[in-house]
Amino acid sequence: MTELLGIPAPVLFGQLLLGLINGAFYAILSLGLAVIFGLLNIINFTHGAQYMMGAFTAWMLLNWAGLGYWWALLLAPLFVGLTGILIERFLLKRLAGLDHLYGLLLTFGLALVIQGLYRNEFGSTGLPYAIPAELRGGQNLGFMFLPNYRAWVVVVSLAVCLATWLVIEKTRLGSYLRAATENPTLVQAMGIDVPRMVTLTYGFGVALAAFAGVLAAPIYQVSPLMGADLIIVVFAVVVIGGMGSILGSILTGFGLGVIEGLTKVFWPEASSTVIFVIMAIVLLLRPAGLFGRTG
Amino acid sequence: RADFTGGKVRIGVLNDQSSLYADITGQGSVVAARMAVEDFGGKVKGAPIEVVFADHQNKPDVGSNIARQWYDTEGVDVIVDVPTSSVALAINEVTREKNKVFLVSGAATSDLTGAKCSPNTVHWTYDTWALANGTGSAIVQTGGDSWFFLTADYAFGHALERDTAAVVTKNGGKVLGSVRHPLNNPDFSSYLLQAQASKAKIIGLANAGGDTINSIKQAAEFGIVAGGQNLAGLLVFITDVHGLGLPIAQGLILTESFYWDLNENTRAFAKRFGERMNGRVPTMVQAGVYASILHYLKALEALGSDGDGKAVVDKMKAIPTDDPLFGKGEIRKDGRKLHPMYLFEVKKPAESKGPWDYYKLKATIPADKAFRPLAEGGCPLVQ
Amino acid sequence: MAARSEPAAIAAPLATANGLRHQYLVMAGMALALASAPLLLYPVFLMKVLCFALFACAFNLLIGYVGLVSFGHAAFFGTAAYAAGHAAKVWGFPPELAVAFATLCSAALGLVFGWLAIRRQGIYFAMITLALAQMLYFFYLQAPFTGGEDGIQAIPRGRLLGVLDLSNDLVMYWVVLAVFLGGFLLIYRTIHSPFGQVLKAIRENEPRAVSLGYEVDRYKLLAFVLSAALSGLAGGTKALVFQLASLTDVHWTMSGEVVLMALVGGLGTVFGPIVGAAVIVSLQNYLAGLGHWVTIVQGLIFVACVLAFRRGIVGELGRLLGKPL
Amino acid sequence: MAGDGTILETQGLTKEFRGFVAVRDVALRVRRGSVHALIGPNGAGKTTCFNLLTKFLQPTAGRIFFEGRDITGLRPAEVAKLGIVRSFQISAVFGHLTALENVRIALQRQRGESFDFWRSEKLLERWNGRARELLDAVGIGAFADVPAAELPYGRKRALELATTIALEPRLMLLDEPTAGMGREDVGRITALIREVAKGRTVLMVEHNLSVVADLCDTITVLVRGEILAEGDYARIAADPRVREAYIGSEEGRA
Amino acid sequence: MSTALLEVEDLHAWYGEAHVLHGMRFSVREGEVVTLLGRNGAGKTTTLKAILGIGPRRTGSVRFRGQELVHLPPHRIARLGIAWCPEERGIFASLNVLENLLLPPVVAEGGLSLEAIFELFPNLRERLSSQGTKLSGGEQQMLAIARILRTGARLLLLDEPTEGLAPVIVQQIGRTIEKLKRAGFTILLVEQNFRFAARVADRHYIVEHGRVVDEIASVELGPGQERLVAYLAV
Ligand SMILES: Nc1ncnc2c1ncn2[C@@H]1O[C@H](COP(=O)(O)OP(=O)(O)OP(=O)(O)O)[C@@H](O)[C@H]1O
Ligand SMILES: Nc1ncnc2c1ncn2[C@@H]1O[C@H](COP(=O)(O)OP(=O)(O)OP(=O)(O)O)[C@@H](O)[C@H]1O
Ligand SMILES: [Mg+2]
Ligand SMILES: [Mg+2]
Repeated sequence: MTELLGIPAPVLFGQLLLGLINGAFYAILSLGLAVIFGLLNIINFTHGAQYMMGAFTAWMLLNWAGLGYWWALLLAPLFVGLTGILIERFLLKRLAGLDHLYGLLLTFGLALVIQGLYRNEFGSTGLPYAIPAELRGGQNLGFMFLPNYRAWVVVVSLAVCLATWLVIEKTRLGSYLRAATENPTLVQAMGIDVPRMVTLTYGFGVALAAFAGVLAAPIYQVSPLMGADLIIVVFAVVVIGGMGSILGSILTGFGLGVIEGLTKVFWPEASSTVIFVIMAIVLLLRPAGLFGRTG
Repeated sequence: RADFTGGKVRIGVLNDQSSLYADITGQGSVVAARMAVEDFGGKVKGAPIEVVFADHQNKPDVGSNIARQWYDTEGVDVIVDVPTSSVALAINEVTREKNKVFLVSGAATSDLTGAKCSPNTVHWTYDTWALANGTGSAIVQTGGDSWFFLTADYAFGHALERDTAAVVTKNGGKVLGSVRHPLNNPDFSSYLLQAQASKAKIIGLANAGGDTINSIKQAAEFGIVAGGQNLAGLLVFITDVHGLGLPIAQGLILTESFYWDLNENTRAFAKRFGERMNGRVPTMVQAGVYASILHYLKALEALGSDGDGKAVVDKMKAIPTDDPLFGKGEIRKDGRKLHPMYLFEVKKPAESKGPWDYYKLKATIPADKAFRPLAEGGCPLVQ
Repeated sequence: MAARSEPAAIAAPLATANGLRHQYLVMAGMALALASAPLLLYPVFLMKVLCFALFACAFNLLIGYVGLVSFGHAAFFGTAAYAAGHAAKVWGFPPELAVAFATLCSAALGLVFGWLAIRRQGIYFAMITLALAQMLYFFYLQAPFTGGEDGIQAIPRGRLLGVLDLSNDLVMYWVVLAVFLGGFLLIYRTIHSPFGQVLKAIRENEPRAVSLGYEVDRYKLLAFVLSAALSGLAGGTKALVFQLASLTDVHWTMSGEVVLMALVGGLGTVFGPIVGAAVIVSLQNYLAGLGHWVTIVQGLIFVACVLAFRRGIVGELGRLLGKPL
Repeated sequence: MAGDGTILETQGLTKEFRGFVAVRDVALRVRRGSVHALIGPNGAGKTTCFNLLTKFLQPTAGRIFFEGRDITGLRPAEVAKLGIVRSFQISAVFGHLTALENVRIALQRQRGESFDFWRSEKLLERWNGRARELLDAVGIGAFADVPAAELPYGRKRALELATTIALEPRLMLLDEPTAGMGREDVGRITALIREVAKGRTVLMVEHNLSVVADLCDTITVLVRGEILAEGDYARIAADPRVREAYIGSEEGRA
Repeated sequence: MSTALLEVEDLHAWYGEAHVLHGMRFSVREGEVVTLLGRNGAGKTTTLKAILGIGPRRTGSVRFRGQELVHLPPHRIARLGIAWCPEERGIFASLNVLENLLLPPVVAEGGLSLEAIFELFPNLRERLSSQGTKLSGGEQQMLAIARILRTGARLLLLDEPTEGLAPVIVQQIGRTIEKLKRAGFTILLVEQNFRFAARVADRHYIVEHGRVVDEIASVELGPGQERLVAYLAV
């Protein structure tokens, strides 16, 4: 058997694949965060809570309305996205033009409230959510056992990321979004309904978080705090990718998933820190992140 | 004439109300404490008994701060519960300094009756040694003799791994390796793959809460159990099993000191508890809160005062314990409460007859075998 | 020039020297109130407020007057807590030396972090400080002398200069009050010093300051080190007060907390951080009894704060009075 | 090496931005005591030249000599300390500081770097007299206590000039000092520059040809990053290449 | 008198507490080039912003082709065919030159083609893929003007379009304005450079302290010139 740094090669392949799967979650979450930051200039600290809401909505749809996973995949982002739109309309809108710190504080407060309410309702341990019947089981790849569900996660998140990227970068919408980030007044004076665009974008970013939440429900515990710690890591991903760069957040999401996966083999204790090490190095070498534009 | 500080007895329930351990302890512990007070009659020698509670957020500084304030300004004479070992150790110090009473139910670290033992502290429900001993020896004896550990990378996880590994080797088993993961790690697939590659028969989960749940859930996903390896949860509570659901948790072997469906008394208690807690059943920690307070109140009644914490604890140690939930027992010199531990197996979905009907009793470990022998703890009080 | 309105949004009303008389009055009032506070309030609680107030003031020096948002200030606070704890408990240092040593450690760390981060701006500065702080957190998690998640417990308070017995809460309180006032006055002086004047100029228009011949990075670095050292002073003192140094002190949530304090009180105001610290610490203390409602109530308060007092409590107050506070 | 008459000289100065050459092989020579103009169409590289001279940008190639000394490797603040002080194309004042404080910031720098955070800012009051003199000199003495941000545009430029002069620069670089100004302000600033140029050297970028004709002894025309012509105004204005590239058909603005 | 394309009546505007426009009143007819002249701070830019509904709070009446604009949000006003070239240019750093150029949506037929724009401003063609704000000051000004010529808006609000431009380019912009006028565009121009304004405009309004204080037709500029200089000098 071939070995690399003392680790058998097949095991290494397995870990790379797993890293990619985790990266898929980072990618979707950081994509949503990047879109929101890009346009609203708000670090959406509620993102983790909204991811959690996605997972819980899936659970509620199943247990209260009898609607299964596939419905949840469609409906949960919609519902949670709608709550996002309400948040933007009634709260975030009032912060326009202020420093990001204010948005951060507001969304942080909201996250506390949302997580608290869910915890009071559902308890802190969390609830089970089964893998949909169609995706149970797995493939034996020889070097590892790949659960079907995880394969599905990678495929679907790649598709969602790609679609989002195409829409934002390759259409006029992307220019509007970027321009409105810099100078909303001017863009509005050109005839674009910036307030509505902002609201919808926030809703979309939130829906992405909820979508990730539904994807996560069957593998991770559906619990009120499932997103609480994730947010800071995901935010690091966005920064490494380059704030406001859509492609950056996607590639970095997948890339860091892989790196983190490898760290789990070579120095498992450090796996939660490695992202910050990379962030420090990247920012020292490339001040605007890997794909960011220096401005 | 009784001599209680402030003319009343004030019990402080200090635990995690809002995060990881809120289901295991949290409001349920407060309810259990209130039930104990009621069952005792609401008064000790004519002095009213009150229960207050607070959230320590699993942070030692927050916890010790609340404890100080309770002791110094709010007339609290005893603090109960306190999950999270680091916080419990901090409260242990404050309580000793202020000469009050500390009844631990939630925390696991066996240091509380070992190197860090205190004349003001009673450790009631369970500890890492008891868990390791119960689960470890039972499994090795049924043939699970090669182990690989998934260990949460903090002192508590290390202790659990160390204690279990010792039990495993003592019983003739082998430890093939271990991997340490950060706390609150959402994804275990990578570690599980390493465990799988080790070909150990048993994967020991030296972690807690969400980490344990996620490892078990993902082990099922990766077909680890189907592939012939078994999981041993070293610190699994009934709420965790509830969160996992039986389809995934079935077959898991675990050790607890209390189960709601053990006997008439526990069932009656669980019924009353459930009426106040939305139909939930008490965890062993909440049961421990109830029982430890009952015993504390008995000691107060016998003593007639609560000012001197060390005297109260000495009294508690002097009177044999007897309560509906843990039965007869005693408190050892090092503060260790002795009672049997039980080895349970999680039922298959088909075997479960109703909500919260999760465990099959596999073995009872008698009180004298369940806990670390007095001499091995290194408690300075014992010398 | 694509001037993102970053510092401008934080921009404090920069007082001119002659409009400051009322600030001296407020300061005197504050000192008086603090001196008599232990008659009414629990001294340990007050000490916590003071330690965090100093920490928040130190942080505010950076954000309010240099326009740099650090998201890694817990590193300085926590490092000092560990340093003081270790020095006092293991090496048996007397309290004054332990705290001085802790402050030095934080200053040195500030020099390293600052040197690495100072050339970055805005959110990138925040993130690089966060990253460095997280790395340090990992180090402290693994390092044997910190006691892992148990922390360093039972740190002796000792005797100040060999005479004053600090195990008495009241005596400790006077010492902490003195430390706080000293730190606060130093910050106040810094803001209103020739150095502070240059800082303001840099915040207003950095390229212009460069073109006038100022080595702006050195100024920022010195401000950063000062802020780190004072955060360290706060952290070291805190470790002695609570006799505990733990991972909580270096965790990113601590960095977040100090941002909250500064924001709630009012960025770039002189007294804001103190009020902010008092509010947040009181919340933590008095809401603890709400049990599982704590975080919800806390969250609601933050939301209300942002929506109702954007300038922070003191900022809004100052606006009402028409005077910078 | 330049003779005594030359205060600033560049050799082969070149700046490339990702394959785009903004300044190409420029040999500039500024005579001591002169007012020298750098003109040219938009995008010719004038501001870039300024940025190179003050080290806000690092040249891709070439060297810069100031009073015979090679300053190519210095940092911006060091260049400023040698006495090369610039103004910006977009007015640069410290908005929240008063006009007086703006000037004091410059005066304060002469004491050396002010790192003394433990001393009172009262210390700075001894510069007040000199600062007021300077404000009076540029005609905004009445606004000494007004925050700079509240000054009208023309006065901001005047303040910027006062701040620059406060440093007693040996070489002043002014980037479009009259841009965006009303007629009356243009006149005032022109007079002001003429005043302060006495005993110093001034290098300026300006699109207002009447100002250039009025003030400048030597004019260098930059086109597409290269020097196209050099000389006094009459000679430049008569050069058909300059007319085509820059001045256009408009006659005699002077 | 032919009907006015834009009619401004009794327009007041405030920045917070500061009352900046005190009842502006003027009109622009279809196909005309009209300038607002006045000293720094007179309120010219504010007038343009108030027409578009961005920035200051406003009351009064602004009618475009008879339609009242004061209650419309800015994007609706823009869609009616009004385009603005701001004095600070408003080039987007996160877009390259081409993206900046293509940003404003086309609101009507009849805008200039990209080819025509490059003919007007050859500098832009060379720098198409560079970041918008990396252009020189003058190039940015060209881009800002070019950008709105594409949209087909019939009323152009130009705020100091010649600031910082080389004389050749100023002349070129003058010719462009004449060409646009011939093509039927209507232009409201704010200028400091009154030589330029005098050449291209049909009429001038003099603005002082947020009011129109005088109107001078270009034809009478010979004698009117004295009046004008009197207004603009100190
Ligand atoms: N940082 C940069 N990156 C890329 N290109 C740049 C950069 N800075 C300037 N340029 C380009 O270099 C050329 C020269 O720009 P510069 O600002 O020096 O022109 P200028 O002569 O000052 O023009 P103006 O009179 O319009 O201010 C321009 O084409 C500009 O686009
Ligand atoms: N955002 C703002 N907030 C407060 N006051 C403002 C603001 N913008 C402009 N003003 C004030 O409104 C008045 C009119 O300004 P405006 O910009 O309309 O003048 P202008 O005639 O365009 O001058 P200029 O020729 O300098 O561009 C000025 O006194 C100015 O100080
Ligand atoms: Mg220029
Ligand atoms: Mg204007």
